[in-house]
Parts: sequence; structure tokens; C-alpha cells
Amino acid sequence: MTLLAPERDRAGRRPARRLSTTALIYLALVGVLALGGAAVALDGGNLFATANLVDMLTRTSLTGFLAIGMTFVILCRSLDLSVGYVAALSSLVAATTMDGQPGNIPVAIGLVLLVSGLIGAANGAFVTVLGVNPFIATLGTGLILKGYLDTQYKGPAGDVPAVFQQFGYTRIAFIPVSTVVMLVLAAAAVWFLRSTRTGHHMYAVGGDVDVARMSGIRTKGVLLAAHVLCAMFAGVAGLLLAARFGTGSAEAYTNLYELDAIAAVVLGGTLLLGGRGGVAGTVAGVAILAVLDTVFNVMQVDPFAKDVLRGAVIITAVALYARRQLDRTARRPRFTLEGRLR
Amino acid sequence: MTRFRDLIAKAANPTGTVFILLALILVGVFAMNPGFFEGPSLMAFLKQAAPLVILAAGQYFVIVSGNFDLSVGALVGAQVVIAARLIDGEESRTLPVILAMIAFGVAVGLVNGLITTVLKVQSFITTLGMLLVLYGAIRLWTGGAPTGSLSEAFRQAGRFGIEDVPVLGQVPWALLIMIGLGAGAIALMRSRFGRVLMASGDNERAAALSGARVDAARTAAFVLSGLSATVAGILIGGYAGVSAQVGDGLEFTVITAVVLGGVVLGGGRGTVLAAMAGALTIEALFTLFNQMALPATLRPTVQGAILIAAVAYAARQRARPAPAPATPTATATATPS
Amino acid sequence: MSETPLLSMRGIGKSFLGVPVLHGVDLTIEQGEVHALVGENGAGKSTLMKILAGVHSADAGTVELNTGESGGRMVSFTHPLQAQHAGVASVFQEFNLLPELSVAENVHLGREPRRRGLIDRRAMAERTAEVLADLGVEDLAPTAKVGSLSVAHQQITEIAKAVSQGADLICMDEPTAALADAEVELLYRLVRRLKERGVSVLYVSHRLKEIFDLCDRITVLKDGRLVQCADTADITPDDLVTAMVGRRIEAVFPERLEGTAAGEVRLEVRGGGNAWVDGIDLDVRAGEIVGLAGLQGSGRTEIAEAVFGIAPFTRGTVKVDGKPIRITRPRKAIGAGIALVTEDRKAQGLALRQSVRANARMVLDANARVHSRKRLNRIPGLLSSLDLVARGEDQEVRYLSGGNQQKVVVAKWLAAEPGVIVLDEPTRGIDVGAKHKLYSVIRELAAEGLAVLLIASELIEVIGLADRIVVLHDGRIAGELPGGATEQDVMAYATGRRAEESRPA
Amino acid sequence: MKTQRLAAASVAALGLLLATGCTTDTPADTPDEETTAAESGDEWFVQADYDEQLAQRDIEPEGDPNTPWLQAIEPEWIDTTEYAKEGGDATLCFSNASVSNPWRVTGWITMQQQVEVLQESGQIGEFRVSDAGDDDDQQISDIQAFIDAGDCDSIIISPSTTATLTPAVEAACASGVPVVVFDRGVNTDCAVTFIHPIGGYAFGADAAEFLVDNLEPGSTVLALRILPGVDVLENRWAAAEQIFGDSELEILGNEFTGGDAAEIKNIVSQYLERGEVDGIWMDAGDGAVAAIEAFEDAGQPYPVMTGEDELSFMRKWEETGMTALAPVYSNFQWRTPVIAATMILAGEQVPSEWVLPQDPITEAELGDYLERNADMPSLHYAKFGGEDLPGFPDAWRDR
Repeated sequence: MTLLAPERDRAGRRPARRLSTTALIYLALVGVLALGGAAVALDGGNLFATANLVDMLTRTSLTGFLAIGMTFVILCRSLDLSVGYVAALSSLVAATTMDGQPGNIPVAIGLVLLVSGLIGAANGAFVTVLGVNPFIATLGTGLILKGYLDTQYKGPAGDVPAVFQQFGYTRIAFIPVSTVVMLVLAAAAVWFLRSTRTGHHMYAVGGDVDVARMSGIRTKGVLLAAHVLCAMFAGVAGLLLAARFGTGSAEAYTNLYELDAIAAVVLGGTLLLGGRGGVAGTVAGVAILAVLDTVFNVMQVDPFAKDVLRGAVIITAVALYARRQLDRTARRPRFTLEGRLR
Repeated sequence: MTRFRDLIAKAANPTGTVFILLALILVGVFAMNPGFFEGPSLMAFLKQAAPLVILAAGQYFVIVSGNFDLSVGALVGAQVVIAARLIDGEESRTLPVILAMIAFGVAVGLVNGLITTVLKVQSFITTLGMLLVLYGAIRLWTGGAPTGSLSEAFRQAGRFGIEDVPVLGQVPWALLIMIGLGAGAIALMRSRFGRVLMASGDNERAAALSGARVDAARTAAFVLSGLSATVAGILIGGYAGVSAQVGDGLEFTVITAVVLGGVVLGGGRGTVLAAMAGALTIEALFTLFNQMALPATLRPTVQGAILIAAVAYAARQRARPAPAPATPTATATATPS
Repeated sequence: MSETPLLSMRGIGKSFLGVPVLHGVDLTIEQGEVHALVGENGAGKSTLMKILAGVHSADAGTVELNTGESGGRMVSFTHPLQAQHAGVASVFQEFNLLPELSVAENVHLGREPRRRGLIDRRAMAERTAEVLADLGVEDLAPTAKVGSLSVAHQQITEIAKAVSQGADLICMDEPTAALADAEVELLYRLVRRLKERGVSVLYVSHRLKEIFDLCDRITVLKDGRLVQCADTADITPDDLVTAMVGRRIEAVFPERLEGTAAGEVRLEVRGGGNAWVDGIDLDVRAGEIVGLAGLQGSGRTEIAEAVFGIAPFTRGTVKVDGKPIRITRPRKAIGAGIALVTEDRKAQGLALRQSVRANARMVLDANARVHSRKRLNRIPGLLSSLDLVARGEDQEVRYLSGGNQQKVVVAKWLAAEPGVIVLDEPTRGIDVGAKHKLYSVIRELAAEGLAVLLIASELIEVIGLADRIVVLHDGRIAGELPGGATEQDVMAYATGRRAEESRPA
Repeated sequence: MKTQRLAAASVAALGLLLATGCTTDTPADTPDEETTAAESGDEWFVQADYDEQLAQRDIEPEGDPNTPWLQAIEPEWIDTTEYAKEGGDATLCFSNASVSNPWRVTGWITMQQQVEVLQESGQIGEFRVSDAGDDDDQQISDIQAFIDAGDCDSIIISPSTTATLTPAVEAACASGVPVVVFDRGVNTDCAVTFIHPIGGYAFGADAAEFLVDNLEPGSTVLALRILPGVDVLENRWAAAEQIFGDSELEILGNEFTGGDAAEIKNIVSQYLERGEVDGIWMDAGDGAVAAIEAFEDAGQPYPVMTGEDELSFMRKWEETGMTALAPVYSNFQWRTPVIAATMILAGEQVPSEWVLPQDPITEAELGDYLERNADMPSLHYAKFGGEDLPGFPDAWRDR
């Protein structure tokens, strides 16, 4: 039993460590807020003025939706590079279906979720059934959608009734409704990952497909579900775009939202290799990016400098997480200092 | 002899898919426009395909070692802009600037490599970050749009060639450079470096325990990618001059090309020849679209469909069970390398 | 034993890519018996077990299961899930656990208890605790992250998983392969506990001691055929081995070759130590085979890794061919003429998707200091001298059998013409033919004047091959024995029951 | 189950809507119907606008020809006294779509130079800018931020896309500060003034007519376009299609190049391999030189060509002496908005729709413009109209 004895305390210690990853990210968020606030203050502004808070929160919602969805696929060790296109398409589907009639809103929402869900299913099928690498599969889907959008819609189309535009513009005090909805969905996603089998199994699939399969998990189903959810969240993002634009816009795909989303997810501490992380972290990741954007904006940072800083921040953050991963393989030592003296 | 056997093998395995696809597309092009295979237009095609082929070779090294390089597009753009600004029309500066560009390309590759290997950041993130940094930094430096202009000498490589060759007409320098570098890449993959790189991509631990400098090899791969982006920049700049959008989205095109060549993302699989063939295939595809006068807006759709189909096909090929029962090698005494 | 057997497999046949691995094998297991399935690797044990587990499906034959309420019925599993539902659970050698998840989550993976359709984590934890208590395991917290557990505890988790599935039959594939002695005891307790609870166990192993300690009946496979099925009482270890191997143990190991003589010391370690081992004094001479014995976790592999610079010695001195050297990286070791055939061939030894040639060249390609055209040209000869069976040098090694893969690993190291070769579990999981080939290769190497350091958990190998046996206990050298010493002597040191007088404890 | 969640969420959102203290930033009225109809969907051609723009080309603009950025075509002067603000030193907030192409970069420099002048004169205090990097949603947030900040005396907006920015601009108007929109329009006239050159139809028509006039009937023309779906660009092509439609010219095709020189050269070369190309029509000047080089490299005679007033093209044009025209989408319009804002804040009258002149550069004027911009970078625009600003020429030359 001597060999087993030391295990107990490690066993006890581990869960604590796992928690702290997410905690760390929120710490980072606080840090960024503090630094940003200080920087802005030195610049003679106030980062926490209502206007800026609203700005920050507003920026979180769009990337938020996309990033939450992206979290599912990345947890499953997959990827979705087509979300930008899905969002653009969804905005058009929504706007053209609504066509100015408040009555059509429910139909439009339903249709958007259906269409985006189907695209997600297609992505999932390419990956699970055809065995195409997700990077390629979703890149391909993106191209296919791009072609459809460019051919079908020569620019903005459709008309979103004022009622639905509220979704993009209304706020309670300084909190935009879109952000509230994003947070509600985030909470739902956290709950989904923790409390439903499909959600829980995503960790298994991302952690080790074979183990998952041997444990009787229908891995393909799970992966498919992840892709469907991811696309559906992109659909919701599309709805938000429609609400904010008052119309649908094919051009939306030019903004490389997918890369933003992936960046946010990884910034949120979810392993790009799957099986580790969660939506809570993602939300923090999204928030960090939003704070940076707002700070840059308030401080009138040159638009190109923004890109440089963003890139640097992302790399640095991930590098820091990687540091924390390094010790995970370490064997427990038998001989410590007094061993050295001998 | 060995080489011949290798070729047979290549055609048989999944990497062979791309050659078949390329053939099909070329047949299509020929059907649309037989003139395409006349010397001059063929040369023209190869001239404009050269940069992507070279980029594909560079990207191959990175992918086969188990990484990604998403920063090449931005790097190509940066290089062209740097060239224009530094040369600013002065013939005399051409050479020094080209040297500076090479240094810059190496530096970018080095940074990508070191961040990925030493700091253990997934290359997807590293190079995504590098993409943003390059994109922003270069515009910051030139105030948003390229300034200055390229020298005639600089443009030679990308634009001109050996004139009045019988049958072919102009043999573009770009083509010669492409063949040269392509041969170099193949040689490199047959060299010890190439074998180590391949092993590192397949099983990094085993390679390391065999004494391989895995991190060094991977970093070198990024450097090669940076260099290929530099050469591509020189060719593209030479071919078409400066414009604000040079290089936009190239990274995805080139990764597509490499994967189309049967190279597996994740490393340890595929040949550089096939990767370059993949690039040619993409270019041929665009030509075909053009010949067919396929509505420009529809092209991405077709491209995407073909991409997924081709990769799915290759995946199926690869999934096929192991070759027939084994027999002793006592007989099979092929010379190594 | 009850009248109707719990399981009866009849005439099971299976072949992969036209290569038959099972010919009409029968197997019956009674309610609550511990049934041993023995045979050399490649005999078909694992295949049979995997058919039972639903990983593979049989080409021929029938499986009749007589579990729980449902009476005897024909089954043929096409998915592990079906096997589980039918009450057949399997614990494979490579663990089916997720390091990122907790013990409870792993135990219930795929069958999470639910309340109102949602995962009920409390129930999960409670049930796990119960199962563990049932199995008499007190020191494992259901909330512990599996990635942080010892091999033994991971295996316990696996077994708990099987039990919690309400399995009537649990198949264990080489369960003790990776266990230390104390841990083996724990496993014994578990198996007996299961038996008491009326659970049947199919115990796949080729460790005689365990089989005779634990099992009621034994089924012996050889080359995919059923050789014999007998009660443990009616068979002696020797007969069993004969049945498995078809030759007696003495015949197993080749004699040392003519003209093999211990020469200069090629590897010398004095006071070597790091975080895992301490006070290591070791001499390996040219032409000498030194065995490193000791329980799992006693520091055998750690010494190999220290000598090879994977986890270097942080104190003490190392000399190679008399020259002092600080080996900090494998490259340095290789440069100094040391080779290491690692324990885990697939993870550490081979690039599976590369060709035989590429793998055999790997060491030469990776190290300028040993690379030479001459050595490259020797490779084909090397491979054939090892009797490598492959479709050609272009075949990817993943398509080779374990034994042939191991030969490729050995070849890649011999290609570098090392002076010292360390072999860590060189025969783990390879078929008997390949084993013998390796044994004689080891002899030849010694004869050629290499210094050989041999690590094996199968004591018999060390005893049968080594000229001297160095026994480790708890990271230190417990004692040294001449070749041919008895297992008892070795175990005495290994278990710490005896410490060498000459060495102050 | 996903749908359920969304339902739940929207219910929650609605509940919050009803809750007190909830502010909404969109004016209830939906965008002006028929313009939406026009912009939306597949049809980019609106006869009325087309006719108007073509007509405007021949109307003599009011104001001094030497300051074209202050000229206006058929202005409808409106009173702005309601916005009059004492003591100058106004805070101007400018939401820029992006500076992602040379045309915008040039204009942006001009604007900054103009601002400096106005700051010298004390009319402008702070000049606050946010750049949306071509992301509509981003720009909406940017505008929102200006509104919420509440200390902007005037908001200037250069929309990144017409239809999509409409609600945001309406919100800006609703906030009460004078709003100035320029370059691309929006589907609302709530802004105090909307500043723009004549427009895309005129640009496309100038170019197309030039080709029709200078090419033999039956000649072949290749159209090179940047992107699909961008209204200003689509209008250019729509106009050209009209004119080509009524001509004898054969249109070989219209290709999207992304403005990438290499892409342009590939495409043109490929067309040249398959046959003669007598004319090139471009919807923007980016990469025009590459198109010309394609002819040189293919050893073909220069085409009759229309590019833009980008210097690289004009220099190549002069050097080759080819038959060409440089249609103009007046870059000097970047000066006007800040001036307009200060006028409004001074309570002076401004045109409700401020249509700036937009005259293509012909062979006759070529030399003159090249000389005026002699030491400007090649991606500079000839009609940037900043020659009289103090920063000239360094600000544009050395960026």
C-alpha cells in the first residue's frame, strides 16, 4: 500500500487546480479591466463611464454567440470555419422572411435556426461520415455558402420590423438586451455541457474518441450535435446582425468572425485539442477581447495598431496557459533534497 | 530505379488522387480551349501558378511536421509592400532590399517556430496572431496603403523570362525558379532533415528519443515557410506590381492546395511533390472556371464542393485496410534512400 | 458451479485481411468462476476477448449468453455497448479512461445516472463510492481526477466501471502487466471479491503464478486453436507452459555463444541519482549482459532513462568507455554510443505511418555523429538478419505484427553500431517466435562485444539471459546476483526483504 | 431543445423590454420603403437615380470651381440655426467605415489635414474618430458609443454599407446632434446633410460611354470589378451595363478581382490567350496597371481603357500614351464633411443633399494633374483636393 498512500492528497488537490483555470481567466479579465481603466484614466477618460460600459457589453454579444457555439465544436476537438458565412446567410434568411412584417418574426427565427442547424448537420456529416478534416470540411462549406450568397444576394436584402430591431438596440439601464440574451444562452450552454448527456459526452469525445466509443457513447452523434449547435448559435448571431442592420447582409462574412470566435474560445482557456475548457471561460475570453476593443477605441488607438495588439495579446495569453499545462506529465519524485545530500 | 518505384507507389496511394484530379481538370481545360496547351499560354499559366506552388512547398514543410502556418498570406503582402517602400524605384537598391526581405522572412518564420515549439502555443494560434500582427504592422508602417514603387530589376523574376524560345515562346524565370525550388524541396525531403521532419510529424516522442532535434526541425519548417512566402512575394510583386490587397486570403488557398495534394493536417503524411501538384490543381481549376466562363460568384461554391469531395475520397482511400499478407524481406534488399 | 454455463462460445473463427487468427475456438465460463485464458501473445487471446467484448465480430461460430433474468440466448455483439448491456464488461490493457474526468465520471461514462433527464452528479458520486466500498477500496476519492491516479488506481477505476455496469462477466486483459507487487495483491483481493459476489471473471494472462493463484479453470490457446481446457487442480505449471509454448522452459533461452568474454567496462555509473533513483553504482562490461530486476516502479526504467539522458542523473558520475561524460540529452547518449530500446514501442519507438526503411534509418538520419553511408547500406542486411517479416522496406510499420515492429526498433539502434545497448522490456507483447529471435540477438550482441543492460519484468528472462542481475528496490540497488539465480533470491531483494550487507541502508 | 432555450431567452428579453427603465435607441419608423426595395434583392438598377445622376453631370455646380469640395449641384439650402452652437471649439465625432483601401487612406489624410486647419481656427476642439474596419456591426457599436458618450457636438458618418447602417444613423439623428453622412448613403434622410459626389451610375456611365465612343462597333470589352454586393460598385456596373446594352460592343465578361493586381493580371492574361480584348472597363482603379501590363506581356496592343484617378494608372497611361479615361469618384469629398459640420454648428445654411462635382480626368487634363501630384505616391488619387492645405505635400507623401 505504500505506493498508493501518496495518491490521496494528489487526488484531493487536482480538482482545485482544474477549477483555477477558469478562475485564472476571470482574473485575467479583471486585470485587463484594471489596466485598461488605468490607461484610459491616464488618457483623461473613464473606461467605466456608462457609454463605454454599453460599448463593451454590446461588443460582447455578437462574438459571444459565435464563440459559445465554437466552444462546443472545439471541445469535441473539431473546428468550424464557416460560422461567419452561416451568420451572414442567417441574417438574410431572417430579414427576407420577416420582410417588415412583425407577424413573421417567429417563422423567421424558426427558419433561421432550421437552416443554420442543417448547415451544421452538413458540417458534422462531412467530418463524421466522410472523415474529412474539420478544418477543410468547414472551410469548404464556407466557400460553398460564399458562392451561394454572392450569387443569390447582391448585397443587403430584406427588411427587419422595428420590433425585432429592438433585439439589437434596446438596453436595460446600460445592459443591451442582446448581451442579456447572450448571457442567458451562455448560462444555458454551461448547463447543457454539465447536465445533459450529450453535453457531458462532448468532453469525452474531445478527450479521446476511442475511449468514448468503447464506453458506448455514440461519438458521431455527439460530434454532429456539437456542429449543429455551433451553426445554430451562428444563426442566432445572424439574427442579431439582422436586428442591428435592419436588413440582411451578405457582406457580413468578410469580417472573419470565425477567427475572432476561435480566438475568444482559446483565450477562454478551452484546449484547441479538445476535451478541456468550457463556456464560462469562453465568455470571459469574449469579454477580454471586447474590453480591449473598447479601450483601443476610447484611447483612439490607430486601427492598424489594434490588429498588432490583438495578435500579441492572443499569443501571449495562450502561451501563459501552455505554461500551466507543462507540469501535467511530471512524475512524482521519490528523492528530494536530502536524497541529494546522500 | 528506386525513383521509378516511388512514382508507382505515389500513384497508387491517396497522394496519387491529386495527380488524377489535375489530369481531369487539364482535360477539361483542353476541351474548352485546345489552345491552352500551346507553348506560350502554357508558359503563362505556369508563370502565374509559380508563386502558389512555391508557397505550397513551404506550407508542406510546416504541415508535415504537424503544424499550420496561417501567416503566409499576410507575409507575402508584407514582403511586397516592404519591397515597394524600401526600393522606391531605385534600381540600385534592388539587391540589398531583396536580402532584407529574405532576412525578414526568416525572422518571421523563426518567431512563429519558436513561439510554437518553445512556448508551446498551438501553431494555429501562433500564426493567426502573426497574421494579425503583420497585417496591422505593415499598414501602420505605410500609413494604410503601400507607398513607393518597385524597380525594373526587382520585377524581372516575376514578370519576364528567357525570350523567343522555340515552341514555348517565353520561358518565365518564375517557372525556372519554381522548378529549382521544387527540386530543392524534394531533395530536402529525401535528406536527413526531411526524414527527421517527417518522423517528428508522425511521432514526435519516438523521433526525439532517436536523437532528433524535433523542435529545431519544426522551427526550421516555419523558416522555410517564411522563405517560400518571401520568394512568392518577390514573384507576385514582380508579376503584377504593388497593390493594397496582395496576399489577401492566400493562406487558406495554399493550405487547401496542400491538403488537396493528399497531405494530412496533423503531420507525418504526404509528399511535397503532391503538395505542389495540389497548388497546380487549384490554379488549373481557376483557369478552367475562367474558360467555362462560370459566373464568378459561383466559383467558390464549386471550389468548396470539389475540395470536400477530393479530401473525402482521399480519406476513404486511406481508410482501406492494410495491404495483403506479409512475406520476409530477406529477399527485398533495396538500397536505402 | 451452476448447470447452465454463463457463457458458451462454440467454434469461434476470425481472420483479419484473410489471415486467420482464430480457428473454431470453444470457451465456456461458469457462473462465478475465475477462468484463465492463456497462451503466448499472438495465440488469439485478445482477439477472442475482443469478440466477446463486441470490439470485433466473429466470422464463424456462436456465442450463447445466460445472464441475469433473460435465459440463455444467442448473441453476436457488433458494438461494445451491446456487450455491456448483455452483462459482459472488459478491462483492456490500454485503459479506457479519460484523464480529464473524475473517477465517478469515468465509472459512469456513457451511462450517467439521470434525474428528470439530466445527469445526477450526486447519485454518480454516491454510487461510485458504494462500488468502491464493495470492492474494499477505501483510498480512492470518486471526485479524484483520473489523470492524477497511479496505474493501479486507474485499473481499479476500470474494474469499478465494469462492476457498476452490473456485469456478470468481467474480462481482464493482462491486468497485472503494469502493476507493482503490492498492487497485484490489491487486484487479487478485487478478483476474489468479485467471485464472492457471483461475478465471473475471464482472466487473460500468461503469468503462471497469478493463474494458479486465482483461477478455477484454464483455457489454453495456441496459434488461434484451442489446445486444452482443464481445472487448475488437474494441471501443473510445466504442463501448462508446454501446452502454451510447446517446449519446456529450460529450452526457452539460447546458450551464450562461443567466445563471448567480458572485457573492458563500457558503461560505468558511480553514485548516480536523480529525483527517482539514488546511489546507483553500475558497471556493464563489453560482452556482458547485465539484468536490471525489480518491481514495477522500483526505478528500472528510471535508470534506463537516466543513462540515456531522458531524465538525466543529477548527481554522481557516468563514464562511457572510460571517458567521463554528462549525458543530458538522448542526442548526447547516442553520440557516446548508447542505444535505448524503449518500453513502449508504439508511443516511443516507432513512427507508425512511416516505412520500415524510414524507421530503421531514423537514428542515423537524426544524428550527424553516427550517420554514414556505410551504416545506411548495412540496414537491409540488418533487417534480414533479424528475420524481419514485412512486405518490403516500403511497408508502413503500423501494418507489422508487434514482434516485427520490435525488430525494426532494434534494427534502428543496431544501425548506429552502439557500444552500450539498454533494452527496456524488449519482449513485451510480442509473439513467442520473435521473443526467441530477440533472445539470440541479445546473445549475439554480447558476443560482438556490446555491453547489454537488460530490463524485464518477466524475472525468468533476466535470470535466463543475464550474466549478472542487479536488483532494485524503491529506487536503490538492493543487491546483485549471478546469472541463473533463483526467482526467490531476486524477489528477496526486490521486495526489500533482504538488503545487501555491503551497502549501508 | 435548443429552440426551447431560444424561446425562453426571447421571453426573458421581452419581459425585460416591458420592464421600466428600458431605453431603446431605434426610432420606431421603419426605413423608407421604396429605397429599401430598390437596394434590396438582386436589382441594383434604379432608373430614376440613373437618369438623375447622368443629368447632374452636365449641370454647372454652384460655387467656386477652385474649391470643388465646396461646390454643390442643385443644392437645396436648409436652415441649421437650431444646431447653432456658441464659441466654436466643437467636438466632432467621426465614425469611419475603414481605411482599408488607398482611396480611403488618401481621403482620410485629407480630412485630418482639413481638421487641423479648423482646429487652428478654433472652430473644432476635439476630433474623435473610431474605425470600424469594414465591419458593419462594429460601426454600429462605434456610432452607438458616440451617442452614449453624449458630448459629441456633431457626428460625421462614412457608412460601410448603405442599408445596414440605416438604423444606427437614425439612432444618431434621434440623439439630437447634427449628423453628417458622406460617401455612401443610407436609407434615411434624417441626416442634416448627405455629402457625396454625383455617384456610381455617373462613374460607370462616364467609363462606359468613353469606351463606346472610342471603340469600333463589334469591339470586345472586358469588365473588371472588385467585389460583388457593394452598392456603390454595383451601381457603376449597372450603369455600364445599360450603356453597353445599347451599344455594338461585345462584353467578354465581368470578373471579380478583389482589387488584387496579381488576380487582375491572371484574368486579363487568360482572356488575351483566348482572343482579342479591345477595351477594359474597371469599376475602380486598383490594380489597373497590372491589367495594362498583361497586354504588354502578351505582346498585344494597348486596349482602350478606363481606370480611376489613381496615380499609378495615370502615370502608366501617360507613359504608354494609350487611349484612356480616368473616371473620378471625387476623393476631395473627404474635406467637405468636417467643413459642413462646422457650418452647421455655426448655424449657416448647408445643402440637404450636398452633391459634389465628379468630372473624369481626360487626356487633355492628364499632364496637368500628373504635374500637380508629381511627388505623390503611386497609390495616391489625383483629385484629392488638398493642395492648399498646410500639410501639403508631406502629409500625403510621407504618410
